[in-house]
Amino acid sequence: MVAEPAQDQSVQELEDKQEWWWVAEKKRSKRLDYLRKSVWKKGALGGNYAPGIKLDLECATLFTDMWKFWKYDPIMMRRAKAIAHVLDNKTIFITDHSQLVGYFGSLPNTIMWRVDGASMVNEEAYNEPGIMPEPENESLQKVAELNDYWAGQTAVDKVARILDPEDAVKFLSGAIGWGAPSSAYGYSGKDYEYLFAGRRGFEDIIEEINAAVENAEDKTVGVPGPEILDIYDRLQNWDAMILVLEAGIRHARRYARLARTMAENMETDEKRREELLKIAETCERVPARAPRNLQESLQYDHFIQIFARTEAHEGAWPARPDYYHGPYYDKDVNVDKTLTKEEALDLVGEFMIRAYEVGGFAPRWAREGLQGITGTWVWTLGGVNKDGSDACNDLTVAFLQAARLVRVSNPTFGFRWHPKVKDEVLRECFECIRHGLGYPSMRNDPLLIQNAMHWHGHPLEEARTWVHQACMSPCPTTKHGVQPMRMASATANCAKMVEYALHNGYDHVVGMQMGPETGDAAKFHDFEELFQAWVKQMEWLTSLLVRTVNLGRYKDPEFFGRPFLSGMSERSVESGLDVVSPVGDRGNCWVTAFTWVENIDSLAAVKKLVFDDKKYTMEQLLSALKANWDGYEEMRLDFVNNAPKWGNDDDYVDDIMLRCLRETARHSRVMKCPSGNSWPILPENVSGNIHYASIVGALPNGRRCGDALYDGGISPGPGLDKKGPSAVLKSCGKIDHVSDGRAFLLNQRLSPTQLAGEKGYQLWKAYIRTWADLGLDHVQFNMVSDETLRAAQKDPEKYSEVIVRVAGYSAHFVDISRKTQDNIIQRTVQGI
Amino acid sequence: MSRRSQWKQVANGMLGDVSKARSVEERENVPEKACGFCKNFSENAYASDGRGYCRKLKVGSDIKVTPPVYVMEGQASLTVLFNSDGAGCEYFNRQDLIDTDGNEVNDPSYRRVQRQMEKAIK
Amino acid sequence: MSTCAECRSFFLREDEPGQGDCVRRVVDPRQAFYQSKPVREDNDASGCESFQKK
Amino acid sequence: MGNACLITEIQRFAINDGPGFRTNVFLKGCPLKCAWCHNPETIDAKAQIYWKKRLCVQCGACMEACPTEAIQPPIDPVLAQSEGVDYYKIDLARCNHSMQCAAVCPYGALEITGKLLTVKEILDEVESDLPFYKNSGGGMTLSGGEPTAHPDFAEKLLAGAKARGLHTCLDTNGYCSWEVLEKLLAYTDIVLFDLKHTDPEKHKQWTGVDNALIMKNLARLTQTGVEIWVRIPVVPGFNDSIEDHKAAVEFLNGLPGKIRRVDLLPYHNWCQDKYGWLGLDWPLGRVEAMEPSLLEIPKEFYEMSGLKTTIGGSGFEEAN
Amino acid sequence: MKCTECSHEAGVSSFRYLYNARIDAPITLRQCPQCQAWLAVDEMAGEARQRVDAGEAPWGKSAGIEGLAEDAR
Repeated sequence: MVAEPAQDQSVQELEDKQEWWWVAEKKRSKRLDYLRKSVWKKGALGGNYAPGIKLDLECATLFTDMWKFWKYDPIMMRRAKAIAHVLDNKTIFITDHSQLVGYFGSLPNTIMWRVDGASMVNEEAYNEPGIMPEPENESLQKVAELNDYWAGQTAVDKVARILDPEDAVKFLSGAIGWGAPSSAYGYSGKDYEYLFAGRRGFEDIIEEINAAVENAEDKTVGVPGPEILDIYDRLQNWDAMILVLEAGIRHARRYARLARTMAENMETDEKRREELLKIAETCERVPARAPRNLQESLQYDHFIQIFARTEAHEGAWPARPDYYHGPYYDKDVNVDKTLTKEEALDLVGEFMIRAYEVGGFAPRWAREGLQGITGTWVWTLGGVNKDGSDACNDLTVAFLQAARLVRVSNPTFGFRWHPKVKDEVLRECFECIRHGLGYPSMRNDPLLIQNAMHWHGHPLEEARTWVHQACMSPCPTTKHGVQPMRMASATANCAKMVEYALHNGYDHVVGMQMGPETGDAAKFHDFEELFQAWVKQMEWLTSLLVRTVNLGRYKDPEFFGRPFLSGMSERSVESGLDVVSPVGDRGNCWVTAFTWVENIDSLAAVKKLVFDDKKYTMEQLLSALKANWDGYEEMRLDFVNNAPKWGNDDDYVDDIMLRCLRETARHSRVMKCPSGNSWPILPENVSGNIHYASIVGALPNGRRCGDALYDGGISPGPGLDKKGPSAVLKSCGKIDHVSDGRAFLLNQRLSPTQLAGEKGYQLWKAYIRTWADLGLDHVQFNMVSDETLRAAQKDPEKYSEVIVRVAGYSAHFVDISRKTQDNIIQRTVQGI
Repeated sequence: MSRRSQWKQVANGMLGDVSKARSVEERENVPEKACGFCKNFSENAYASDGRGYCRKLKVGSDIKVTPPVYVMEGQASLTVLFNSDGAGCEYFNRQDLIDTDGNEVNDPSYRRVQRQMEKAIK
Repeated sequence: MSTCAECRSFFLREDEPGQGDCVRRVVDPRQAFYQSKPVREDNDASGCESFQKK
Repeated sequence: MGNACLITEIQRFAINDGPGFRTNVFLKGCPLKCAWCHNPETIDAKAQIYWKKRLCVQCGACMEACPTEAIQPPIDPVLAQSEGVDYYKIDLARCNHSMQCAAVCPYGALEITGKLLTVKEILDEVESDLPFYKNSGGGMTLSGGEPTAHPDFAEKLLAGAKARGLHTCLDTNGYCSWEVLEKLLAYTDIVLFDLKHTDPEKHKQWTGVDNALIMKNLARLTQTGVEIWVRIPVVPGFNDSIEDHKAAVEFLNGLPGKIRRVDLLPYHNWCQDKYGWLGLDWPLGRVEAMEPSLLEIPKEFYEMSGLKTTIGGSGFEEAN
Repeated sequence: MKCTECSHEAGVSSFRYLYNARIDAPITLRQCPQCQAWLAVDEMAGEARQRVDAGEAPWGKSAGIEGLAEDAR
């Protein structure tokens, strides 16, 4: 429960004290206040779910029942029928005061369980204390039965069986990678250009499918030949798409019915009755047909998200709400004047809250790596239109304002900055940052458009439609540009590269020979030998992950199947192929590089102190690392303090960064995705730096096994960027943000006092202009003082609404583990 | 043994047995000398459902048979479950369990599968 | 035997003969809401804890 | 002479010492001894040693290394760190600045402050933030210590900065001969001129010097047309009364030429660690830092008299 | 090393390592294997300095770096 604010304080007083969470509470409408406080938080506290959160057995059971029943159907059809059964029969609800509806679980406090994804995850669901619905014994029995049924036939089981066994074991050790090689746990882009720009409802799509089916059937009853053989499969897929689209329409109409029943039989308040009838009208219209106003448009979008998540556990939420819903806002608020700005703000705020509510059961590694949230819902704002003109509109501003009122940690925003962004919009971004939300993160639009063209060959106009596919990576929302399945499992624990280079490929933490044997480091004569060993480990590690993902993607239509997402894709509607099939997908892959900068600082430290200064021998260093630096503290401090560190504008170490990136970029072009495109790296961490803290061994940058890794991307080590923010940006600016990788995350902590008032905005604006000039693609800010964070650690109840930027996402400070909290506090406060 | 068959053996230990149907009893039962209570147990960083590695024994070992088979050399560790019975293993080395509430984030040397551990320490 | 059709929470569907929605108000520790679940009118409601005769 | 100088710090991303983002270069050595000095390490013109007692574990390595037996024998670290203790690691009377102790300290508890840097070395570092200056109207601020105490070096540094196209500020206490000031003006875009007190007695008492030269220099400066930002460090008990402000306003408005703005800098004691590290007692350190909002009323007073005034001297007050 | 709470004595490495207060300071957090108290340890001297408050947050197990190594900049 949210603690009560000091009622006797004015908004001005609270603003002066920078207690933004109370300011928000005082400023937002009664409706938003109710909705915001009533929502169940699905993100885990550190590692565990909050009390009251329950596993959704209803949906899992409904799904499994129908899946069992249709066991002879082809996979797309079988899944479509199971999904339709869930949508037709699960419990639905409408929360008091709400105007938007739809949740993917059956009750507000349940977390959806993707029962057909991975039996490992299913076993974790069984083992998770506290989340079993009462009576617990019955639930456990039920879960055990479901697990028994699904064991061996989930999507990940199927992929794991056919992987090379060595790859499978090493990947599943958890030491080098993250995520699961299946779209059951993917991040799916959505073809928004087809849906929203194309103004299509589900009925329009069904019509297009029917036309395609007719056309195909002409061939299957025509001249025999090899070219018609795969049409039979496509026809099945088309049928599956229609089936699930129709179920979606029916599902929405269940809400319409419920709203009408409430309005006619239960509701006594006239105003609320009207709202309920509006909900009914909205759900009768969408998703069947294209939206006509803002509420319908937002509701349509939300239904699409819910249905996609009923089909798969989607870990991200790529969206560009201001761009696609903006025309409706403009029509309702500015032209027809059917909505006041305040009413629109209520809708926009609730739209964010409805997304915040969404959360599925996630295994512990995912909860630890994404502490406090349920997935990376990074929504994209700003940017340019297809013709390059400024795309910001009134809804951009409304979203930024609503964010400060609802203060959710999920979704967050990434703002596509470009030189034509108007000052008034930039000020709204700054206000969000100044209010300590940690978002929007600032993205350099012109640069990222160029980057998308460079790596994946997206044409200019398509590249300009980009949205954040997860935290960081841009992806177009077009027919051939949208990526239906990005798998987190191409996420590399990069610190292992230098660790293995020093230990001949052996992992002392896991106790296995993991990487290739690149030689006994004690016998290396110069830095080059070590560096070449690093290159081999880097190639091995990224290749292994990419092999796994490529296979997962290639086999996904056979092992999983996505009828709903296919129905959302122009490519699939046209071709009848499962959308995950690589055919016709231009490719938009990237290797997420967790714990990347440790490589740079470690290599630099060895180069300096062992090979250049000859202060220590390799044997000495290896002994110290083997002892986890125990008994070598003086030497350890030498490696921390007297070796150059990334982020201080020092070419000695910055050049090593560039070498590492360029070797990796070279290898990125060698590795190919199923569509034949490259695999650039993207350094960022979420909270994997904490998850991996005990999995990465001691390193020459001076860390021990157990220490939090750096907070990620290309951010310098906490407290090691001693020359201030300009030096950090200068170092980062040496990286070619177009050709060295896909995107580069940078965290900055700024001092709240410096950024107060107009001069604070001017300072920030000059900072951002310089950031852009230096050619960086990303920066995000924490702007909460140490004092506040310390106070929140001591008194979490009182500070339950303090939000911090973790890495790539924001979280409520009290929801993240103590180690992560400390890690955030230790990030250098810049700009004092 | 070919590379493939050697790793296949490890993979089976990780995937095969664990994925096979088990009853509530099999899941809940924690032997007195469960591998999960041993200092040599390292929980898999990828799955927190009780599967993990033995840091002493390598693949090919079998502690279920009498006398147990101990393989100390090799590329890959023996995979065991938290509630595998370690009674017959001469390397069993009980450790005090701390952080039993699961709130703290991953520390594979100390973290143990939650439900069974909570039951066992009560 | 009592059936769902006899319950106050039952709302018959006009478009599907024999089908209806079971609509109930729920107040959980955080929020209040109405929930709906599809049921048949001749469904056996004797084991239902929420059954309330019309 | 004049090619190198002892520098205590080159502080990049400074935002309160002239317009925009700036790089502050702190020269060592100052003729004034202001009671409130925030940079005590810049007063002495020689290199000095910091002893950071909280990092010191009393291992005794420094004692062995010292050639003049100027290191105090180790005592219990808890005692050495306790409040109010007068234990200081270095016997300053015996110290010959060999710096051997700092070289051997494994804990980083002994550190040298004051590094000999050349004009080129300094400017290379200053220039690395060029993109920041460009977007904010920033540049280099020459500060101290007192730059005019190193006239040749300051001239070379400022001239060098101008030659590289950098915007320059000269942060001075004004206590120097006019010739020196005039010489530096040629390469200075803005003079940040410290005005401590208009009363000669009080000035002498709190800074060790008379203010006549300073006030004369400021008057003369306003006739040159150079942009001047007058900076008043507001120190409790020294110049924070309404009479003090009145006198300052009167003096400033009576100057023969214009000044661009007045920056009221609230006194703070965040630097008390540095006094401790140098082994100096700092009576003023026990005075609490001043809430910037306390200066709102004096600020209004200055502004009513027509002087553009800020609290804190942000370089972004006038940005566009 | 000796635990400041229960006086348990053993080698530093047998105290469970938690993490550094700051990577550039010699103070770490370790846990006593006997009484499980959280200790601030001077790694240079191999000595436990003080017990560390684990905080009141329910998930705040690895807490207490406040004030430690604060001047190690």
